[in-house]
Amino acid sequence: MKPLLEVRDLRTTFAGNPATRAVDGVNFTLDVGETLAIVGESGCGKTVTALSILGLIDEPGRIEPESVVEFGGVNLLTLEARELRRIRGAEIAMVFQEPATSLNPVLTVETQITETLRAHRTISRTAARARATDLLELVRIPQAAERLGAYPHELSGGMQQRVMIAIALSCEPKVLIADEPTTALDVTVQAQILELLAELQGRLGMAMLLISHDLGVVAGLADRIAVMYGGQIIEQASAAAIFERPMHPYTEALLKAVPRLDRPVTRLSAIAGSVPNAATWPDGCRFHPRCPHAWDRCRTSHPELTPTAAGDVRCWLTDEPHRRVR
Amino acid sequence: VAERIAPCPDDWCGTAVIATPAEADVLFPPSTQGDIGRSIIDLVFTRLADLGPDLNTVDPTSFEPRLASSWTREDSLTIVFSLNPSARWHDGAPVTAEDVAFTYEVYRDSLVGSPARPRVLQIAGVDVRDPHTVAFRFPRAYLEQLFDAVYHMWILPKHLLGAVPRGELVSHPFGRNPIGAGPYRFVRWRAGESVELVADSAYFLARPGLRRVIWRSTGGDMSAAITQLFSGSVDVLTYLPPEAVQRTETSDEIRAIAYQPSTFYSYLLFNFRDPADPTRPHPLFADRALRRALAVAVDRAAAVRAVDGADGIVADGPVSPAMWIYGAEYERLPYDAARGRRELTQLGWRDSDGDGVLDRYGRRLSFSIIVPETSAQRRRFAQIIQEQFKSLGVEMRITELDFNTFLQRAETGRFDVFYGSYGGDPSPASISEVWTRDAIGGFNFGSYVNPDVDHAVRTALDARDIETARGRWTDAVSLINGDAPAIWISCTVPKAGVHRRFENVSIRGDNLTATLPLWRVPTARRLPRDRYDN
Amino acid sequence: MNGQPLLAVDRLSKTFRSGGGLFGRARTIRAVHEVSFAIARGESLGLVGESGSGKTTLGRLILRLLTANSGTVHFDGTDVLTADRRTLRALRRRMQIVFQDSAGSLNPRMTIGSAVREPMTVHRLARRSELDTRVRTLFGEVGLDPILVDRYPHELSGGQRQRVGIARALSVEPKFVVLDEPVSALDVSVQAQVLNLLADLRERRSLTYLFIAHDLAVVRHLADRVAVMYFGKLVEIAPTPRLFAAPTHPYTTTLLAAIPVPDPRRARQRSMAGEPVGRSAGPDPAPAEPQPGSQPADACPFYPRCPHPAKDERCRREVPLLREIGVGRLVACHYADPSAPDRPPA
Amino acid sequence: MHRFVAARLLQAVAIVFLVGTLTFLLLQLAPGDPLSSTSSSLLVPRTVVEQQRRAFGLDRPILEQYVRYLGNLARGDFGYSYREHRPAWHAIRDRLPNTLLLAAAALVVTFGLGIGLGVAQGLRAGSRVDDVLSLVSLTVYSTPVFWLGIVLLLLFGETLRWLPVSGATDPVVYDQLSLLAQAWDRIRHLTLPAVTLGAIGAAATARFQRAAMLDVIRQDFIRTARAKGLAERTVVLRHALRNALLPVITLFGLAFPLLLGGTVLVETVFAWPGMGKLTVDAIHGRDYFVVTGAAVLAAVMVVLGNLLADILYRVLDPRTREAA
Amino acid sequence: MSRTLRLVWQDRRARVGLALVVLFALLAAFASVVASHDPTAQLDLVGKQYQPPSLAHPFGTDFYSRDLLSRVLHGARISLSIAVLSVAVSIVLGTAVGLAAGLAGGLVDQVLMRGVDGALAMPRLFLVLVVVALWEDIGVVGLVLILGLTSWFDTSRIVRAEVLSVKSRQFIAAARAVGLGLRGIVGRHLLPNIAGPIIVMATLGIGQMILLEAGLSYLGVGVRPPTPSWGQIIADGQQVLRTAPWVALFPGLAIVVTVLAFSLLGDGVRRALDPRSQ
Ligand SMILES: Nc1ncnc2c1ncn2[C@@H]1O[C@H](COP(=O)(O)OP(=O)(O)OP(=O)(O)O)[C@@H](O)[C@H]1O
Ligand SMILES: Nc1ncnc2c1ncn2[C@@H]1O[C@H](COP(=O)(O)OP(=O)(O)OP(=O)(O)O)[C@@H](O)[C@H]1O
Ligand SMILES: [Mg+2]
Ligand SMILES: [Mg+2]
Repeated sequence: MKPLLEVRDLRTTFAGNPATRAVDGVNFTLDVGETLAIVGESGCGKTVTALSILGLIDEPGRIEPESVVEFGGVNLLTLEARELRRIRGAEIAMVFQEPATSLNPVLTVETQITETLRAHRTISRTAARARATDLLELVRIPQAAERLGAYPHELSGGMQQRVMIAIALSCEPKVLIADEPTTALDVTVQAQILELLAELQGRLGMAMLLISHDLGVVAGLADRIAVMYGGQIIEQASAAAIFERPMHPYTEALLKAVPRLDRPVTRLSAIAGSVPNAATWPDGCRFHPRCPHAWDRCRTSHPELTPTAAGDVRCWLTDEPHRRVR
Repeated sequence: VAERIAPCPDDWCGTAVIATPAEADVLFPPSTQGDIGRSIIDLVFTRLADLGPDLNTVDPTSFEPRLASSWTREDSLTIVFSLNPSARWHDGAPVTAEDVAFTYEVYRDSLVGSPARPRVLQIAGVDVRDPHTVAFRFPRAYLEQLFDAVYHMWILPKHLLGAVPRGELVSHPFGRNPIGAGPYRFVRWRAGESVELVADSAYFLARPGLRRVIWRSTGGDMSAAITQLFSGSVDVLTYLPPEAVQRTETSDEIRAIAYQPSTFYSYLLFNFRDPADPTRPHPLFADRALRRALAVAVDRAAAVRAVDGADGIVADGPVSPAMWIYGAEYERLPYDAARGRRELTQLGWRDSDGDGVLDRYGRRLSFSIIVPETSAQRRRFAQIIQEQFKSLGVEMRITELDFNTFLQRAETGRFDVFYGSYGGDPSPASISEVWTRDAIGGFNFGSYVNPDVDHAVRTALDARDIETARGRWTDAVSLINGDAPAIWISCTVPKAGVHRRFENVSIRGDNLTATLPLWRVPTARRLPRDRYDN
Repeated sequence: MNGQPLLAVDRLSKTFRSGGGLFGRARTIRAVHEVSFAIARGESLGLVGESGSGKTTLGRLILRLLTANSGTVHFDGTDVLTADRRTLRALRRRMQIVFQDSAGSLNPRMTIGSAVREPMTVHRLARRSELDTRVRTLFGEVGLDPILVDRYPHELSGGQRQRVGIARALSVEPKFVVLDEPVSALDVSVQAQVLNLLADLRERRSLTYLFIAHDLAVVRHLADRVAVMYFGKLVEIAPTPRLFAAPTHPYTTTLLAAIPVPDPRRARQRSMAGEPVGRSAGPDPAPAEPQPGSQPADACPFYPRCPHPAKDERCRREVPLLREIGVGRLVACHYADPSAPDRPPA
Repeated sequence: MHRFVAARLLQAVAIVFLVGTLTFLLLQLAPGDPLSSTSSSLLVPRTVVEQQRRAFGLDRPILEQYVRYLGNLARGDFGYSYREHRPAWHAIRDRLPNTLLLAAAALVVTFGLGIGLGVAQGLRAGSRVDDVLSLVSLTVYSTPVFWLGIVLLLLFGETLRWLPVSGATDPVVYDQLSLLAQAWDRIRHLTLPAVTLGAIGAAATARFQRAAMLDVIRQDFIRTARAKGLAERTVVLRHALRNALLPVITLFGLAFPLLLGGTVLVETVFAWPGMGKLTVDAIHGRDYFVVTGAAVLAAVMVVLGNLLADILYRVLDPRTREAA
Repeated sequence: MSRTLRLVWQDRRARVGLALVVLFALLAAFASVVASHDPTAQLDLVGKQYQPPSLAHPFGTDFYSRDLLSRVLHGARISLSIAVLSVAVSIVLGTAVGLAAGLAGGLVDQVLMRGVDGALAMPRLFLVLVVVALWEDIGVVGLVLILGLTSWFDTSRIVRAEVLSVKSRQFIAAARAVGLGLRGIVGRHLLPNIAGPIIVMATLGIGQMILLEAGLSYLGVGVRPPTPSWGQIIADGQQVLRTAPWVALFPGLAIVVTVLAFSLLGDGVRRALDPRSQ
C-alpha cells in the first residue's frame, strides 16, 4: 500500500553567508493512522521539516526543487498556491510549538476556529459556531460555548494549546503535524495534552507527525521514531527498538544524557561539545566531533542512511561494528 | 456645481477685494488701532469733516464736509457745526447733535481709553445747540482747532450705545457688528478671514462707486499676498515692496498707486542716556560731535535706493511729506563719508588694536540697534547701514525684536539706537510729541533735550497765523537736525497695488480708504465678481 | 562548623502589585506566601514547582534582590533583610546566584571576560595584575576555553553562556549559591554537562545550593532534599529519595506522575493503568495553571485540581499548614497519610 | 472600560490644568504684559495703559492673578482678549471649527495615505517599489512643512491655478452660493493645506506602518493562518492588518501634537483662519489669554486624541481590555 | 559598539546618510575656507542685488547683494551647531530625567511622568514659539538652550521605558547580586544598554531640530540676522520667491538633504541595533 504521506529528499536552505542548510535530505513516510515522532536537539531542523511539508517556508528560505512531498499521489511542493491552500488545514493540519504566539491575539477563539471551517467547507455561520463548540468539547475545554467568545490571552497556556488542537482538528485532517506541542507548558499540563492527542488520534484515526526534542514525550505516543541531527535523519526505527537498542551513537548518548526518575544514576553521561551551527556542518559525519567512536572515515566521508534489520541508521559503525569503543 | 448668484442690478456695481496681512482688532472707532481696522472704520463711520487730499491741517478751506454740512468760527475759542439733516445711521435713525456730544464724551472717557484721548482733551467741551447744531469749545486759541475737532473722532450712534456702561463699550458686540453713518454698511466679519461691506445706497452724500468692499486676510506672508494680487484673486494689496512695484510696470492688470502725501518717516534714534543706568549720559551718544559724524557718514541715498527703489525719498528731518511744513528751508546734514571719517579721527577714534573697530580710551565704537522684526523695510535698512558703518570702523550690532518687546525696550530706554518710524499724523504738532522735554516718558525715547527746541515748538504750537507757525517750525526742525539726535532715513511714499480696472483711483496718505468711495469700475471692464450683489 | 543551618528562612512573604497607574486599580499577586525552611551547610536543597509558583521570587528574596514584605532570612546567623549596605556587600560575596536565562543574565555589551572579572573588582579580591590569571583559572574550572574571554555573550552557545554565569558566581568564592533553573533552557545533551559540572563544583568547593527547577528528574540529581512549591507556598519538603519513593502531597504525586519517561513500554503501561495524570478523566474543572484571586483565600490552593480521594469541604474552608509527618518530612495537606508505606516509583 | 475612561478623563483634566499653569507661568516670566501691546504705529499713551492695567487687574500680585485665572479656567472662562476686545474664548471659538476641519482632513490624509502606503510597502518589503516609496516618504518627512506648503502653493495655486491659495472660503461669492457649491468651495480651499499638513504625517505613518506590517508578518500566528489554508487576502486583512494597526494607533495619539504644531505653520502659509494662525498672532501681539486659551485647548485636543487612541487600542486589542 | 558601526557601514542607505552628514559637517567646519565671500558682506548693493546663479555666485545673491553660496555654507555651521547642541542638551536632560524616573519608580516616577505628559500635551512648536517669541533677543546660545529645554520630554519617556525594560533583565540582577552599587550598575550595565535607542533618538532628533529651527525662522522668531541660518535665509527668500526663487531654494534643499541624511543614518543605526534585523 502506498503511504499516506511520503517525504523524499527534502532539502530546505536559508539564504545567507554562508547559506544555512537547515534540512538536508530528509526522507520518511507516514501511513494512515500511524504516529511518527521526529526527535532531535534544538536547531536540528525539525520545525523546518514540518513547515516544508506544508510549503510554509518564507523568505529567505527555499525548498530545493528536487524535494518531494507526496500526499495522496501529488507533490505538494509543485502545487499551485490555490490547490495547496485546499490541502492546508483541511487534509494536513498543524499544531505549533508556542500556543501563546501562534494564536492571533486580537481575534476570538470562535473566529479562529470557524475561519478554518469556512475556508474549506461550505457551512453557515451558525453551523460553524455549533461545530466550534463541539470541537472545544472534544478537546475538553469546559463551558465550551462560553469560551468561544474568549480571546487567547484570557486562556491558560494549556487551554490555548487545546484551542490550537481544536483548530487543527476542525476539518478532520488525515495528517496532524504537532510541532513540539508541549514544550511551552508545565509538566502536568504537558501530560494532559499528550494524552489528549493520543486519544484523539485513536478516535479520529488520523496519522500524526509528532515533533519533540524530548524522548520522554514521544515514548508513549510514537509508533516509529526518527532521530534528527544536523538537518538529517540519523536513525529511524520503531519506538521500542530505538529505546531498547539504539544503533547510532548519538541516539545512544541522548538516551543516557537524560536524567531519569526510573533509573537513578549518580552521574549523567554527557555528550561533549554542543550542537553545531546549521550553516557550518562539519565535513564527514556531522556528529563526528562529538562522537566517542569517531575515526578517520567519519571525519572525511559522509554516511548514508542505511537500512538494517532493526531500522535505518546513518553511521559507519554499521559497516565496521568493531570500531565501537567499549 | 450650481451657483446661486444675484446679479448686481444697476450701474453702481463693482467689488474691491483688499488683501491685508493681518486682520482688524475691533471695529469700535475710539479703540481701533491698526491701519486695517481704521480703513474699515473710515467707510462704515464718518467724521464731521475730513481733510482734503493734500492733508493740510491748518487751512480751513481745504477741509471737506461730511456729517457737518458747514461750520463757522464763532470766536477764537468756538467752532459751530451744522449737521447735514439727511444724514442717517444704517439702521435708519437720523444723525443728531446728541450723537456728536456723545461721541466726544466717549473719546475723552478714561474708561474707554481711546488712543486719541490726549488729542480730544484739547477740546474743552461740546455743546448741543439744537438737534442739528453743535458747538466745540477750546481752552486756547491755536491754528489746528478745526483739525482737532474733526479729525480724531468718527461719530458714534448714541441711540445704540448710550445705555452701555462706558467700561464695557470696548468689548461690546457692537465692535464686531458696527452700525455707522458712513458710505458703506457692515455686512459680516468672518474671524481671521474676511470683513465685508456693502455700499449704503441711501448714503446722504455722493453715492459710493463700488458696491462691495471685502478685506481678505492673506496672512503675514508677503509673497503669498503678492501672488494673490497678480493672480487676480484680490484687487488691492495695501503695501507693495519695491520688487513688486517693478513688476506692476509690465503688468496688464495691476498698477502701483502711491499713498499721497506720505505721512511717514523713519529714523535711527540715539539714546542720550546710558541704557544700563538712565541717570548717566550715554557713553557714546551724549557726544553731539560723534552723533553728527555718524549722521553725515551714512549714505542714506544709496540705502534708500536699494530698499525703496528708484523713487525712494531720503527723510530730511522729523517731518513727513504730508506735513504742510515739509520741504521748508530748515537745515539738513549732508552726506559726506569722508567728512564723517575725518571727524571721527579728530574726535580721537582710531583702530588702535587692529580689530577693524575704532576705539578711544579703550572703549570700542560699538553699539547695538533694536529693530522690529515685523518691518521688512527697517530690517533691510539696518543691515545696509550696518555694513556702511562697518567700513568706517563702527560696529553696529542688530537686535531684531518682536514688536512689543521692541516698544517696551524703547519706552524703558534700554537701547543704544532705536530704529523708529513715525507716522499717521499729518500735523507738525506731532514734533512736540517726540522731540521735546515734555515728551520724555512719552515718545521721546532717547531723552533728547534742547531748551531752544522746546521754546521754538511751544511758540509754533501757539502761533495764530500760518507764516509765524511755519517760521517757528522751521527753526525747531533746524535745531533738531543740527543736534542729530537721530539719523533720518526714509520718507519714501509707500505704494499699494490696485487692479487696473478701477477708475478714479487715488489713495490718501493717512488712510487707504479715505478716497475709496470715489473708485469705480467702468461697465465694460467689470469682472464676474463685480456683478455679484449681496 | 556548628549545627546551626547556613540559611534559615522564616515566614517569608512577597506580594506584587501589577497594573494600575495613578488612578487605576492594582491587582496584588501573592508570589511567595509565608515560606519557611532551612538549609544546612553543604546541603543542596531542590526547589520544584510549576511555572509561576514563586520559585524565582523566593530565590531573589533570599539574596535580597527583591524586598520582602515580611519574614526573615538569616545567612550564617546574619539577618540578610535588615543588613546595612556594608554588611550586605559582604554577604553578597558569600551568597551568589546563577540564572535560568543564560542569555539574559549576561550584559550583551560586555565581554564574558569582564563579566567574570567584574565581581572581583567590586570586592577588590585580586590585584589588577592577577585578575587575568584568576579569570583564566575560573574559566578552566567551569570548562570554558580561556581563549573565549574576549567574546561577547551572543557569540557563545547556551551551554557556554551558562558556564560563564557559573564562573561569575564562583569568582567571589561564595559559600552558598542559588541556582535558578540553571539548565532548563539548555538542550538535553548540554544539560547533562552542566549538571555534572554543578555536582563537581559542589564537591570541590563544598558549596551549599538552593537548586531551583521545574523538572523533578533534574532536581533528583543534585538535591539532598526537595521542597515542592505550589502557588506561593511550600506544600512538601522531604529528603530526595523518600520524596521520590513516597510522595505524600497530592500535588507532588501529580507532578511525579506527569513526568514523561523515555521508555515506551513503561509509558504505555502507565497511561493504561489510568494513573492520575493531572485530571485525565473528564474536562478540566479549572484552568490548569493557578490563577491568582480565582478562589477563596482560605481554601487549600490546590483544592480545584486535587485528585486526592479524601478531598472534602475542609479543604475548601481551611488552609492546610506545613506539618511534620516524619523525619525531615513536612507536608501541607489535611489528608496526607504519614504512615503510608514508601512505594516504589511507577 | 468605563472606569478606565473616567480615570483617564480625570488625568486629562489634571494635564489640562498643568498646561494652563505652564503657559501662564511662561507668560508671566516673559518680559512685558498684554498692555505693552499695540499693533500699529499709533501709540497708546502711557496713562491710558496704566488705567487699563488696573481695570484688568494686571497690577495685582502674580499669585492672585494666577488663582483668578485658574478659577476662571475651571468655570470655562478663558479670560479676555486684549486685541480683539472680547472674551478670549470667542476669538478661539471663531477659529476652532476651521482648525478642526483642517486637522481632520489632514488626519484623513495622514492615516489614509500613510496606512495604505505602509501596508503596500510592508507586503513588498525589499522590492524596488518599496525602496522608491521609502525614499520618497523619507524625503517628504525631511522637508520643512512650510517649505512643502510653499512648493505646493506655487505649483498648484500659482502656476497651474487649479486651487485657491489662501483662506478657507472665497469671501467674494461664498455667501451667495448654494449649499452644495459652498461645500465645494470649502473643499477646494481645504485641499492644499490639508495635503501639506497631512503629507508629512503620511510619510511618518507609512514608515511606521511598514515596520509594523513587517513585524506582524513574521509572527507565528500568521504562519498559523497560512497553515489553516486561508486565502492570502484573509491572512493580510484579518490577521496581519488588525495587528499591524495597533502600533499605528499609538501614532494616532502622538499625531495630535505634531498636527497642531504643523497647523501653526500651514495656517500661516495658506492664511487659513484657524487657531494656529490666531496663536501666532496672539503671541506676537501679547494677547495673553488667547495664548493660554489656545494652549489649553490644544492640550485638550492632544489629551482627547490620546484618549481616543487608547480607547481605540483597547477596542482593537483585547489584551489591554480590563477583565471586567 | 564596533559591531554596530560595522553593521551601519554595511547598510547602503546608512552609508549614504553618513557620507552626507560627514560632508555637511566638514563644509560647516571649513565654511570660511570653502566659501569665497564673507557671508555678511554686501558686495554691491545697487549692482548685485538678486543676481541669479552664475559662475561667480553659484547660488546667486540676495537682496543685500550677499553671496548665497557663502551664506548657505556658513548657514550649515549655524544650523548644524544649533541642532547638534540643542539635541545634546535635550538628550542629556531627557536621559537624566528618564533615568531618575525609571530607577526611582513610585511617586518620583509618577510626578515626573505626569509633568512630561503635560509638557507633551502642548505641541512642541507651540511651546518653543511661546518661549522664543516672548523672550527678547535671546541670541544663538539662548536659542540652543530653549530648543534643548523644550524637547527632552519624549526622550525622557523613551529612556524611562528602556530603563524599565533593561532594569528587569537578569544581568542587572546579576550585577546587584555580585555587590555592584547603583553607580556601577547605571554606568556599566544600564547606560551601555540603552545607548542604542539614545543614539538613534539623537541622530533623528538633529534632523527634526533643523526642521524646527527652520520653522521658527519662517515664523520670524529664530536666529536673528545677519547671522545666516538656513531657516533665516529661507525666511529672507520667502519674500521674493517668484522673482528670485534661488534665495529660498538652495537653503531649502540643504535642509531637505541634511535632514534626509540624518534620517538615513538614524534608521541605519536603528536597524543595526535591532536584533531582529540581523
Ligand atoms: N527563517 C530562518 N532563517 C534562517 N535560518 C533559519 C530560519 N528558520 C530556521 N533556521 C535555521 O534552520 C535550522 C533548523 O531550525 P529548526 O527551527 O527547524 O530547528 P528545530 O529542530 O525546530 O529546533 P527547536 O527545537 O529549537 O525548535 C536552525 O539552525 C535555524 O537557525
Ligand atoms: N516584578 C513582578 N511584578 C509583578 N508580578 C510578578 C513579578 N515577578 C513575579 N511576579 C509574579 O509572581 C508570581 C511568581 O513568579 P516567579 O517568577 O517567582 O515564578 P517561578 O516559579 O519562578 O516561575 P517560572 O518557572 O516560570 O520561572 C507569578 O505569578 C508572577 O507573575
Ligand atoms: Mg522547532
Ligand atoms: Mg522562575
